[in-house]
Amino acid sequence: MAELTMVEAINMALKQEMEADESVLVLGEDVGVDGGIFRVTDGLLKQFGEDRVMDTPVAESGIVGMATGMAIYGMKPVCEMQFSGFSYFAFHQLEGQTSRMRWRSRGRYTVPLVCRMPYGGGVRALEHHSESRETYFAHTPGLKMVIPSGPRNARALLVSAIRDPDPVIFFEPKLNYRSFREEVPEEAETLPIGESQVVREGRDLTLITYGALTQRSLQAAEQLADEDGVEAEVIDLLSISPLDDRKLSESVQKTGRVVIVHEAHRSFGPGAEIIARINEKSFYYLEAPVERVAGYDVITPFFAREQDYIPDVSRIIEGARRALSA
Amino acid sequence: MAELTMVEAINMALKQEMEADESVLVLGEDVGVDGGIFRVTDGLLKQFGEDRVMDTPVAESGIVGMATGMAIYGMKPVCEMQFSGFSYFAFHQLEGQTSRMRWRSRGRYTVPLVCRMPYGGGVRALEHHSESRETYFAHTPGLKMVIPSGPRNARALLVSAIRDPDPVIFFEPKLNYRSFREEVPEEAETLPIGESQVVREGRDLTLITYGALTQRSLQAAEQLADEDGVEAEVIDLLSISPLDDRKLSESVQKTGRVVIVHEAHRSFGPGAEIIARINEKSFYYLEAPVERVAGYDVITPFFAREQDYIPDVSRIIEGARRALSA
Amino acid sequence: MPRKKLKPKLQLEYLSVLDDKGKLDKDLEPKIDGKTLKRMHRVMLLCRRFDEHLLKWQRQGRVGTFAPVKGQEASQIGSVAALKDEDWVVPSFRETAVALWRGTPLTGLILYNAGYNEGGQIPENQNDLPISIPVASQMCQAVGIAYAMKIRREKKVTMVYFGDGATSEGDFHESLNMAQVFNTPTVFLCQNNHWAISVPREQQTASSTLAQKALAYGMPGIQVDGNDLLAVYAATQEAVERARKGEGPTLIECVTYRLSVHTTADDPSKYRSDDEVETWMERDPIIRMQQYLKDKKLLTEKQIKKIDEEVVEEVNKAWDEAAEQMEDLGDPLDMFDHVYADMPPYLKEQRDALKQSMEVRRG
Amino acid sequence: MPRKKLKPKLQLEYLSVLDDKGKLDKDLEPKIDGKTLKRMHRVMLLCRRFDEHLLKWQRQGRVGTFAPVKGQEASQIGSVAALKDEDWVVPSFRETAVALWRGTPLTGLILYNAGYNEGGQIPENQNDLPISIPVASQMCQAVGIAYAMKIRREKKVTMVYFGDGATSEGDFHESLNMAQVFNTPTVFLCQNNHWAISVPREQQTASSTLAQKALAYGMPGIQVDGNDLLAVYAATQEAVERARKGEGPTLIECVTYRLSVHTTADDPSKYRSDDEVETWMERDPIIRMQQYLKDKKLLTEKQIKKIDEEVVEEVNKAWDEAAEQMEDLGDPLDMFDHVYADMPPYLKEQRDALKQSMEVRRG
Ligand SMILES: Cc1ncc(C[n+]2csc(CCOP(=O)(O)OP(=O)(O)O)c2C)c(N)n1
Ligand SMILES: Cc1ncc(C[n+]2csc(CCOP(=O)(O)OP(=O)(O)O)c2C)c(N)n1
Ligand SMILES: [Mg+2]
Ligand SMILES: [Mg+2]
Repeated sequence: MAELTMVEAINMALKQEMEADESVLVLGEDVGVDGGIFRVTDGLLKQFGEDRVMDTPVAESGIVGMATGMAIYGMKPVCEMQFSGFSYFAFHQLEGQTSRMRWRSRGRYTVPLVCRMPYGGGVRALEHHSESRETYFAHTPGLKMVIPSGPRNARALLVSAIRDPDPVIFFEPKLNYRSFREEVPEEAETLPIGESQVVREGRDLTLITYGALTQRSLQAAEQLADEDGVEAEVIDLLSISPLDDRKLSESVQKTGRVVIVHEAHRSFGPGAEIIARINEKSFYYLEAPVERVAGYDVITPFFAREQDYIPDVSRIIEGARRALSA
Repeated sequence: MAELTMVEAINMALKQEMEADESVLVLGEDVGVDGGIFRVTDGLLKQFGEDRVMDTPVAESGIVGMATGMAIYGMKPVCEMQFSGFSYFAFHQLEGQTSRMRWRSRGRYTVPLVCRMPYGGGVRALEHHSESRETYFAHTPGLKMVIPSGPRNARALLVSAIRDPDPVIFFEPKLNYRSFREEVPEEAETLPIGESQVVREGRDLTLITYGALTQRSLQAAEQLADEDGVEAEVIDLLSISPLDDRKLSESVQKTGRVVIVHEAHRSFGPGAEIIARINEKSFYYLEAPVERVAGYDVITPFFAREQDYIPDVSRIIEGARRALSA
Repeated sequence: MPRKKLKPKLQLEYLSVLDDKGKLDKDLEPKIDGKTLKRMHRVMLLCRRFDEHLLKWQRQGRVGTFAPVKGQEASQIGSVAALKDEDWVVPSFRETAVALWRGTPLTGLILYNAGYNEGGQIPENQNDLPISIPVASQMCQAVGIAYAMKIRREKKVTMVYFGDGATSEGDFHESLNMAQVFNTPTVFLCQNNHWAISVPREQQTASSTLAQKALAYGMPGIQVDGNDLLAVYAATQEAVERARKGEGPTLIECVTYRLSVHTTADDPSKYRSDDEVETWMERDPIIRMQQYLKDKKLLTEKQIKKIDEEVVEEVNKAWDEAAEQMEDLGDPLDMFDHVYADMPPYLKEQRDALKQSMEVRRG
Repeated sequence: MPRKKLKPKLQLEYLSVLDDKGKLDKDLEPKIDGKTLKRMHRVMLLCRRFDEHLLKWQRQGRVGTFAPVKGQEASQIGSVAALKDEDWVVPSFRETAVALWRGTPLTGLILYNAGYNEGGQIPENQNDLPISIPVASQMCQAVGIAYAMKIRREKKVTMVYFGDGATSEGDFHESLNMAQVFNTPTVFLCQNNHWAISVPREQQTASSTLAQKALAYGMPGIQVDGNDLLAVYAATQEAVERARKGEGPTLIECVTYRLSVHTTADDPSKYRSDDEVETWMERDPIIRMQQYLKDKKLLTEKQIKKIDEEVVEEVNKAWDEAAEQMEDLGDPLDMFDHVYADMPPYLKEQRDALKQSMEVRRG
């Protein structure tokens, strides 16, 4: 098995799915000749030609709208928003057309597209390049919303997303694009959309997280074990919507204490829904208020201050200690 | 005092603020000659002329973007999205420009605009005309998001919104546009943005709601009093963001049982954040899981089925009974 | 060299074939066989009568808000008739005549307007997208569909309908630009009916024609008399053939007029004069078409009358059928269908909760 | 009458004053006094040297990603110089030369690029909006500002900058359409630098010029040699005067070239040839400008050399100052400032929590 970065793993998923299925194609700004500004689509134009690897004008609504049309016609387009911060130019397409076509046509037309976009901070980028606004999509019926945390699950989730009969918003944690490598098997793996994973078992506390912060949460868990003798269970959500609340319940009912960790703004963020589900399904098991360790409700700061915006290991540990001591 | 419908009360707020302050102006599709498709802006063109009452092309992004520019220049534009379902065409403006200009310019430029839009169902309208997606805006730092529930507070909140130095998203419950009248004083009243109101006192249960469902929640409370001998406190949020969690805490700490009622989709909706705040601030007072009586996570149905989508009095009562018996 | 007028290559024309009175310019008459002409006329009339009935039913509270076609029948039928069945149609929200031409049953349209989204379902083998309400946003879907046709080498065409108001939206721009950049077989059919609700065409945009907007994309544009079925047909036919041959998209502006309300929620007396409407009444596309058919000896006054009676009967029958269907519809639990291919667990739970609550209520 | 070519009123021109070698077309030479010409040249050179230093600092990890101006100095200075101080400028993300002309201190620009949004703050009395990154979305702000100027009868002008890529966004379209409909004093200044990251101008849109897009809105359009400071100035000056007189907006396309990387995150060797870059190097707007100044006897080679040394010194001094300022910046608690006029309670709580956690960490 090859040791790949997340960029390479996603590239592999695209390449293999395009090889396996003629109806898969890729479109977006700079995804062709340039191979994507993060090189995620590198080499695809050369292998598959410009019919299937389209360098588009700078027009997000047009990109998503065209992809939606192609999908209606039976293609499986994978479109890229250069940064999630620019996907709002296409928000009315996603909300008003992409997410609704199956329902509006009562199943006559479906929209098996994937809308990929790098999200999140930590790479010293400019304004609008570091946001984490998965809530917008998770709150939109008809869309699915997934976020991998490492090369291997990125590849597997993307394969699932491409094969999924419904539109999937696919957030890529750009902080993890090249930060570590993982073995990724050559044969196509999939991961069921809507299922989370326990990535560390524990009995004292549940850390719920996803994306770039899964690594940090795991580090925090190790440190808690070392320093506090506390065994934290870590859940990597993978899917924000559908949210795997059964997996959450199992863990919470075991530990009774929960910390949610995300980069997204705290208020009205994914953590709120997770708390609501825990409230609904595991209320009587909770021994302390659920803690949110999240981005603040401010405009995501420029990079000189962003390390204080994004939850780091010590903030996670602080949150855990609060949950444990409450 | 005149007995006004909500449409008339909002019209009054606009008229009086325009009379009092030359920098207030109104723009949107059909807001001029036609007086707005709901007649909210009726008569304004005649009184204030076309410089200040602008019939625009069908271009939501342009409308919000222009309004943002005017606001930067010192005007106080009140722009209308014909239905909240079309505001997503302007979402990138609201997210990327309107909400950020104060911060980006570090206070040099401010955006004192109001973006009005009718929201919610119940008027037998077409697709896209009945949504309730306040979450999108509430999750966006830099925006405020308010929703009145009756003629008098609609007028007062709109006056506050116009005078507010920051951009305010102003949702108008179209179901209540003409469904009842209230006395509205001639002199301009304001209501502080960010403060909720207890509209019915009670000790057994807290019903948290806003907008069109405030009426229904009050009815449910009466019925609960009659049938179950239960006294429900009803809180009308008025502001979704900033969320008045102190008022919520006070009530919850008294009653220990909570039902949240909203039209918005359940998952990742406003109810989730309310639960999260209660979890954080009143966890130890809660005697039962917080109940959500909300719109389902489906595409808002056409009008033949919408009465089953929007929480009605009996669904609210069912939720209350669950909260009481848990 | 230094200061000069730029003369970008313009392909921009105006076309009219039948004059206001239905009189023909023989040289320009498109070849359409008699059977097709008669079908065109029949669907135009059916649509007109259906409109009238919907209006009446709406006033009686039997259906909800809808958008009448009255006055735009030639723009719709003249254009859609230039397509083959295998071509695709992407409508906006006012294309009732188009839908009827393509095969949508009246009952479906009635159900749709009565608030049942079952009515929006397109019959199998009819390649039309459902009604799309957010102005201009359907246009990029059409470009995407056409692109897929193109790379599959299928020689099909996608036609997309929109209004004068739609030309102001960003999606109009992105769609036309991308259609030309990718040379897709798309026909952009703009019904300039002079009004976007209360905003007149002149306030919508300051360009003297809408057709000239094509130049911004290096696309051919043509303006036609949209109340002249033959002109609309001829222009569309050309555009469709160009698209089919791989020569790319065209923007067609049909200059027509909305004779009725914007929707039933609208009161046009707030913003336009009866005089203006009267002037356009005189250019009624159906009357012009009938004159042409009579001149061509394809139909007599008596036959027209008979057709008129037939279509009214058809409409009334459709109501009865639809009303019957409605009795079996409206199960609230259906709202959970078709959100996703497979219902995720949280939706199942919500559905079960509603089901249970319905059972409790029924007692 | 029936089938005819449409000839919409076109006001579409091309203008060039200095040729590739800096040789002047006397008839077209705009009147600019010597002092202003020398300032123009100085700021162009300052911007060029600043670019080079930023690039170096970026490679050293001292600043973050930024977008160099190299090659576009004439488009920026030729246009902005036609404005008065009281006019407003709405930039995109590549307008460093514009910012320097208007008075933004180098230190501010350095801070901005080092990740401190304090650097984005515009000095009081300088009527520029801050850098705007989402492509084309700043354009409607400019129309709104211009509209406010118009209804206040102020005789001011708003100029908005954007690139060739930006012309594909819906916001470009909505902005130009609304500007013309409301006849606002807006000058739309497009720097067609041939590339939108890796996408060449010809793949961005199929129209033969960008200037012709103005026709879609009934707006005058002009294409100029964007490496020719005098042509840019002359065209802009006219557009500004028209706007100031209440005659409405203009679209100006400056045909120029991005000689450097898109941003420091970009590798142009992936998508364009050195030859192409070489060709454009020969049309370097600064060299052409210097030739003109020398021909006019306004500057000698020696003086130019001296200025070059001065600006480099200025840039280095600015770095030292900025570095000093940075030491006092970066308090994480500042991120809570300027979100709202008054900090709402929930934000105060979050700020307090961060403060406390910082104190705990410091021990
Ligand atoms: C994005 C969006 N904005 C606003 C509306 C409300 N609206 C419905 S129709 C209409 C006017 C459309 O005018 P036009 O494109 O000329 O079509 P017509 O109604 O004349 O057929 C408006 C503003 C909408 N449906 N979608
Ligand atoms: C809405 C949006 N989409 C994508 C991007 C990413 N992006 C930054 S610059 C750029 C290309 C812009 O090209 P152009 O308008 O020609 O300006 P130039 O960079 O050449 O100055 C893109 C796609 C963005 N900033 N905003
Ligand atoms: Mg119209
Ligand atoms: Mg460019």
